[in-house]
Amino acid sequence: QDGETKVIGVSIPAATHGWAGGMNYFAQATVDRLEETYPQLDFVLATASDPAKQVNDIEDMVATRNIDALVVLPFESEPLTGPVQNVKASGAWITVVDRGLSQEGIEDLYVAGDNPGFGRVSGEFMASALPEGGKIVVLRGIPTTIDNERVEGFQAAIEGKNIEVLGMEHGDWNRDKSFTVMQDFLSKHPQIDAVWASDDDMAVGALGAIEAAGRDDIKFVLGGAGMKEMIKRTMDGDAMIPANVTYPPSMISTAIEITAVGLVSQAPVSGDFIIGSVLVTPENAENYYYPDSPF
Amino acid sequence: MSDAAVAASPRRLRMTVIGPILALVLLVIAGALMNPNFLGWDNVTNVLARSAFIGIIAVGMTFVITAGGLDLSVGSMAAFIAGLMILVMNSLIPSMGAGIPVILVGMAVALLAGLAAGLLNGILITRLGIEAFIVTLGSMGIYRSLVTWLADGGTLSLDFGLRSLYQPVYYGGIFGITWPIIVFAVVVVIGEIVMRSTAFGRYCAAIGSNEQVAKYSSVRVDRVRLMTYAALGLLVGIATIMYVPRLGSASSATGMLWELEAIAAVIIGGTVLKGGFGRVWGTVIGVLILTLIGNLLNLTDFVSPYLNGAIQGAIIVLAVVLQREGKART
Amino acid sequence: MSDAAVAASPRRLRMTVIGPILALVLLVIAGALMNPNFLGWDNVTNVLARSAFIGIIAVGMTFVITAGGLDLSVGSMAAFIAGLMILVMNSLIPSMGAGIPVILVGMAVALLAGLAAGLLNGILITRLGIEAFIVTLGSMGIYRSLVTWLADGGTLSLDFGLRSLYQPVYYGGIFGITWPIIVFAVVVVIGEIVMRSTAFGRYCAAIGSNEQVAKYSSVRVDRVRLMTYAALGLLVGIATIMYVPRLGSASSATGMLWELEAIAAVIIGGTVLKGGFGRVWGTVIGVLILTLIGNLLNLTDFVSPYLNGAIQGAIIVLAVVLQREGKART
Amino acid sequence: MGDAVTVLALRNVSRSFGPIEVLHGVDIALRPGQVHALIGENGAGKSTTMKIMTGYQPPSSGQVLLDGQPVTFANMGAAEDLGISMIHQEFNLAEQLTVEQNIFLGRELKRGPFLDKPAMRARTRELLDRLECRVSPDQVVSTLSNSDKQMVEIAKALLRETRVLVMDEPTAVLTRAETAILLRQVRALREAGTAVLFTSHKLDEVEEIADDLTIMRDGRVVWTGEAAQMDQHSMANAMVGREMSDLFPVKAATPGEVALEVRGLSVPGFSRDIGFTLRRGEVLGVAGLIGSGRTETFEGLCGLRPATGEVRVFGQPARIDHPWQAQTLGLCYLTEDRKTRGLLLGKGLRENLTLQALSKFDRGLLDTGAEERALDQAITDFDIRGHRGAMVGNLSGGNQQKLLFAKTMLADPQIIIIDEPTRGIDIGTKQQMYVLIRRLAAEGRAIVVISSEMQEVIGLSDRILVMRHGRITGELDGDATEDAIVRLAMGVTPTPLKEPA
Ligand SMILES: Nc1ncnc2c1ncn2[C@@H]1O[C@H](COP(=O)(O)OP(=O)(O)OP(=O)(O)O)[C@@H](O)[C@H]1O
Ligand SMILES: Nc1ncnc2c1ncn2[C@@H]1O[C@H](COP(=O)(O)OP(=O)(O)OP(=O)(O)O)[C@@H](O)[C@H]1O
Ligand SMILES: [Mg+2]
Ligand SMILES: [Mg+2]
Repeated sequence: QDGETKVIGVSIPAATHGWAGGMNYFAQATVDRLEETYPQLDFVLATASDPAKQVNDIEDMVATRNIDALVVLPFESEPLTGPVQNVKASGAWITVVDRGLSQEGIEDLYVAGDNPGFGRVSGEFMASALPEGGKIVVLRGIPTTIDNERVEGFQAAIEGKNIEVLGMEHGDWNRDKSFTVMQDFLSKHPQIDAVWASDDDMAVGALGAIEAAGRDDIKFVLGGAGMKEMIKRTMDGDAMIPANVTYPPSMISTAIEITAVGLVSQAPVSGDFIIGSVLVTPENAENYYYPDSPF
Repeated sequence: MSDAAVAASPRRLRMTVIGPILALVLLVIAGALMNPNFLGWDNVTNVLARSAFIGIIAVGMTFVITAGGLDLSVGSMAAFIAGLMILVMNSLIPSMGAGIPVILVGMAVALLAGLAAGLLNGILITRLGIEAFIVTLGSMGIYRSLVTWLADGGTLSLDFGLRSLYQPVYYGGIFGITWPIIVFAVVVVIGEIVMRSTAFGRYCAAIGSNEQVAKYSSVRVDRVRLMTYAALGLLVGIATIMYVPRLGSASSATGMLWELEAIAAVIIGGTVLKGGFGRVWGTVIGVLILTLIGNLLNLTDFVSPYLNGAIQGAIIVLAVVLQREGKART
Repeated sequence: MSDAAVAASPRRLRMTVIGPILALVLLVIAGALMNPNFLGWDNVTNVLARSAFIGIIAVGMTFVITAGGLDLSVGSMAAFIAGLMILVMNSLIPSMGAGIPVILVGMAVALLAGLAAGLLNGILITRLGIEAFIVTLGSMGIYRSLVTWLADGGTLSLDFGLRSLYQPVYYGGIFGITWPIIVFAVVVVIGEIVMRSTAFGRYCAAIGSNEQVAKYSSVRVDRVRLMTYAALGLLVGIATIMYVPRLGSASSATGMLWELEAIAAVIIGGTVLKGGFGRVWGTVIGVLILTLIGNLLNLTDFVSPYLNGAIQGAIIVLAVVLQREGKART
Repeated sequence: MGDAVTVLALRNVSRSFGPIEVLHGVDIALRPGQVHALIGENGAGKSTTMKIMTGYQPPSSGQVLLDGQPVTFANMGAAEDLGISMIHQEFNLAEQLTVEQNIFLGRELKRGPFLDKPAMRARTRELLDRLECRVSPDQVVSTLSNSDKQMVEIAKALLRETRVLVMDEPTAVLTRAETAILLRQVRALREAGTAVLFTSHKLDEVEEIADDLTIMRDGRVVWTGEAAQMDQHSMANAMVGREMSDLFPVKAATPGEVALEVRGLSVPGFSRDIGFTLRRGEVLGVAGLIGSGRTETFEGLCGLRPATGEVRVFGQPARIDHPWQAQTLGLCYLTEDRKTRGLLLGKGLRENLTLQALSKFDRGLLDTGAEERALDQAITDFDIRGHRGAMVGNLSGGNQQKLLFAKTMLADPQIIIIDEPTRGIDIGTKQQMYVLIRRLAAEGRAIVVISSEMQEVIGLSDRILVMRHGRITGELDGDATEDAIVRLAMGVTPTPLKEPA
């Protein structure tokens, strides 16, 4: 290049729960690392606590930092579509992570997990782990499209498998809330065979409640997203945590890295990278265990 | 009375007036030094336009607080109104087509819903005599839930065709000044005039400083108070009209914590939380300070984004320290 | 004054006293009818134990509000203290081993940090004379950021060995009553005695009622006010000591919105938001009402979980309507 | 008055608020075992002088001498610790606290770390009994009548058992009987060697109790000496700086049409079955003891509290649930409680003056010019003295009262109910007020004057209603004797101010 500095804007949701925390960590770490590697690149990293703030951040990046590329993990798809489209119109490179925009063809690069797949894999595991069928309770995340997609995927997968969902409540991807909700599920239902916590933070909360209640009817808790402590327990053969379903927060690293490479080298990097959700079992857990990650 | 005596001294008066302005000026200077684009047209209009939502609401909040009230429900009220507006507009498209009339109906719905929500808060507070804090905490939960329920846990999106028709309301404008800025300016000017120069503004301050005295002076206390909440509701409706074209959607995350920001802006601007004294122009400065802090933090990357909140918190306190400087000495 | 005047009439006095209790009783009856497990030992201890965190904090908040103050920072203060405590304990394991001493140090850290944070709020409020709302809004942002930063955006987890050693502090107890419940009860009893039967409690009410009068009566207003914030900080520390062993972790989501819950509990309990009158036992009822609503909603599934918040909001308002019933007539 | 026996004194004290000096080189000396009266017009600087003597305000220049030694009080509690306490002109009670809590505020009795409530309650009971005040120690202060609040204030000061007791218009809100009780306490204190400084606009009391007398005018001491050298008339002349004529104007009522007709008015908890008729051009006096429910009755009439009954205004049946409805009908009530119900203490004169009649200045926007002119007018008409830009809370008590009067009159009511019209007003202004009230009647307005000052009721009214226990016990005509009123008000013979020796 002609020695000109290029600026990459990275806009992500703030670390309000474990997965997002991990994602924040990976974003920050990747930015730090790439700034070392590519002196001609400059990064702006902004975290947003709600969609409107995220739109503000993106506007600021364009107006004051003249970004050449934007890596965005939309808080929500709908509200970010227009603003990102405007960035695109300014000529910048767009990388969208995890949550697709509500309009096709804006992004140059799409790196994402697979939410319906996440639910499906979870549901399939649930069905196979309870071959006779059984009673389960479900902890849901913060009411969002992501959560809806996961739950729909899950429900589709357990359809006709004789699995009775006793109750679903929002645990908001939060340990404390899930602890409370699980305690109340335990009071309400004398017999629960398994819990789909749908997220490892919520699984931690649910496990705490189960342990405290001393109930032994619950055979296992299925979390998700691959928190290192939980992967470790699966790896160690903990019967309560027989499996996990990946939804790696490190996908943001992948996205930033590819974007950087594309910007520096003009290599053709556009396209879709869908990172499928994989079932983690004691057999393959080692491959998904990153002891240094905060998540 | 000694407090009051201090308040009247010219020195102190000066600081409470100059304080917030000074804080704002310092922030602007800091911004300009950090980034040459900061004072660029784009950034300035961006900042002003995005101040508009909270700003319009905060003007209404100034009246509510001046009259000794409080409203915690504005953020979720905005989310609910946005959701309702989108639902109504989407459902009208089959019958009315995706045209301006639908948008006008949507706007009317927003205004009516805002007014109704404000009146409801106000009626509960004045008729039942329940603390405003509790009533609006309750309605905050109710509206937040309703929008989640309307959106089925997800996001309500405005029909795409309609959106491009509606977008100019946020992005368009006249003479390069976008509508949100214009509307905000109009609301502020009207608000300032009402607060300063009308009976209504006077009554708000009287009720906030001593409800009993206002009552004995034949002020229709309940009606004035009700009107502050109704006006705030209406302004939330107006803010929502500007907000929907920007993001084209509403979800349970819409308007999160706006109430806190609006109240903070009002108080940074010098209005007294316990009522009795309010100034609209101060609120505007408060809103701008709050928005600018966020903007500034995006201009540079001195600090870990994790610490943004800390810097924001520190600046808020400092901005208020500036105006209270007189008091520290006594 | 009209409020207070009404308050004294016997009928109204009865309702303000009976109101919150009645609301609580109604909730309990509703719960018992809807689910037989509701009054089971397990559920009762669960509910009481989970009330403990907010409850302990709300007792302190009662004093702060009675003295005419407010503290928005308690939730993030708790998160910060929890984070700090975990960090300190983890870092001491190499040198001190994973034993009781480390836990004791951790507890000391929590108490000291709480006290320091409370004092800091208090000093800013009393010395600089800034509205409590602004100071604690600022410190709320600061602590929330600090814990995110300490946790590197993620979760701080207590060393596993230590956790099992520490867990009895939440899950253990004597005579089947767990420690959080015991500590909560002790805090409430002490709080009630201090509020009712010590000069400090009286000074709080006097300051909240009329600061000038308190000053004229040689009450050391600033010191009393400072002490309310310090005491609240200390209680946040105590609440955190109970909180950490529960799940052994802290993150930026810890203690989210606790401030709102604590303030709501205080006001549902009958303490006056503008200060001058407070009662600790009322606060306890307020906390129990808030916790029970959540518990009930989880135990039944009449409605879409999306609407939980709406029901919660409605019940909060109703609970307060019950105690204000007298006023609606006038 | 030799210096040797002086306990507390001011020497050449001046005091300024901002650029305005309100005290100019004041000298005053209190002797132990003597009652010293300080009198002067509204705004003369009496309260300011007293606050400086008791450490609530520092002097701008000059000295405060305690036992002949200059002292400076570090804070507001400091003087009290040295045995000097003060009853403020404006109520200084925490409204939400109980009587006992207020009396002991700042000096609670303790047993170990805890409050000794039984002891405090007993002591409170004892003090209140001494003052013949029947409120319960556990009553919340906000529910008390003005006079009971004053008794609580006095009890609070008595508790302190001080060497110097300073009382700023303690009798302004008291009736004759209560005043007698208070004066008895003052005599007891005098016997015990306490130095007492007090102010009052009721010159008969001053003549009655004072040993020493100081008269102030416009921030200066204009006369000081033995009280015995002055009679009421010469005091009044010295205060106002001119020859005082008759206090009350001639009654020249020519009653016109019926303005107000009340039948069977009841205010739950306070009064029952009140009925009377009021004509244009008439001044109707309402007398009664404290607690007879006069205030509440008329507040009920004006929609300020729940009431039932039949009311006709100018012949039309009226339903009045809110004060603004009363005002629309031309009916206004002027409160006896200027501090918590009458004025916004934190606001300026103009905002206060026009609050009740704001619609007059409302031309879409408020016409501040017209408001300023109205203020000019009110300042002249009512002789309001004080800095024009001041906050109302900083006006002297009497000037606040005048402003309150001006404020109500601005609404141009046809029927005016004035509750304790001259509370805290100096004798010169009082005379002006009486003239004004008479003039309003002559203009054809109908006026009700509720007053605890018998002479005022008698001197001003064309007819007098007497209330007792929430009922009207009789109606007298304008030249009734005090004795007749008191007989109706309490069913016994009047309490003489003078202690039977
Ligand atoms: N805090 C203050 N700030 C400004 N001016 C004040 C303040 N306090 C008193 N003044 C002014 O000082 C003057 C004297 O007031 P002061 O209260 O001493 O009068 P007073 O003799 O007690 O009158 P009254 O009989 O009406 O009670 C008045 O003009 C008053 O407005
Ligand atoms: N609920 C109550 N219980 C006991 N006493 C009460 C109650 N309400 C009012 N009182 C007493 O009734 C009396 C009513 O006083 P009110 O003000 O009506 O008398 P008033 O005739 O207007 O005399 P003044 O105006 O001189 O005080 C007061 O003494 C008050 O203490
Ligand atoms: Mg005075
Ligand atoms: Mg009265």
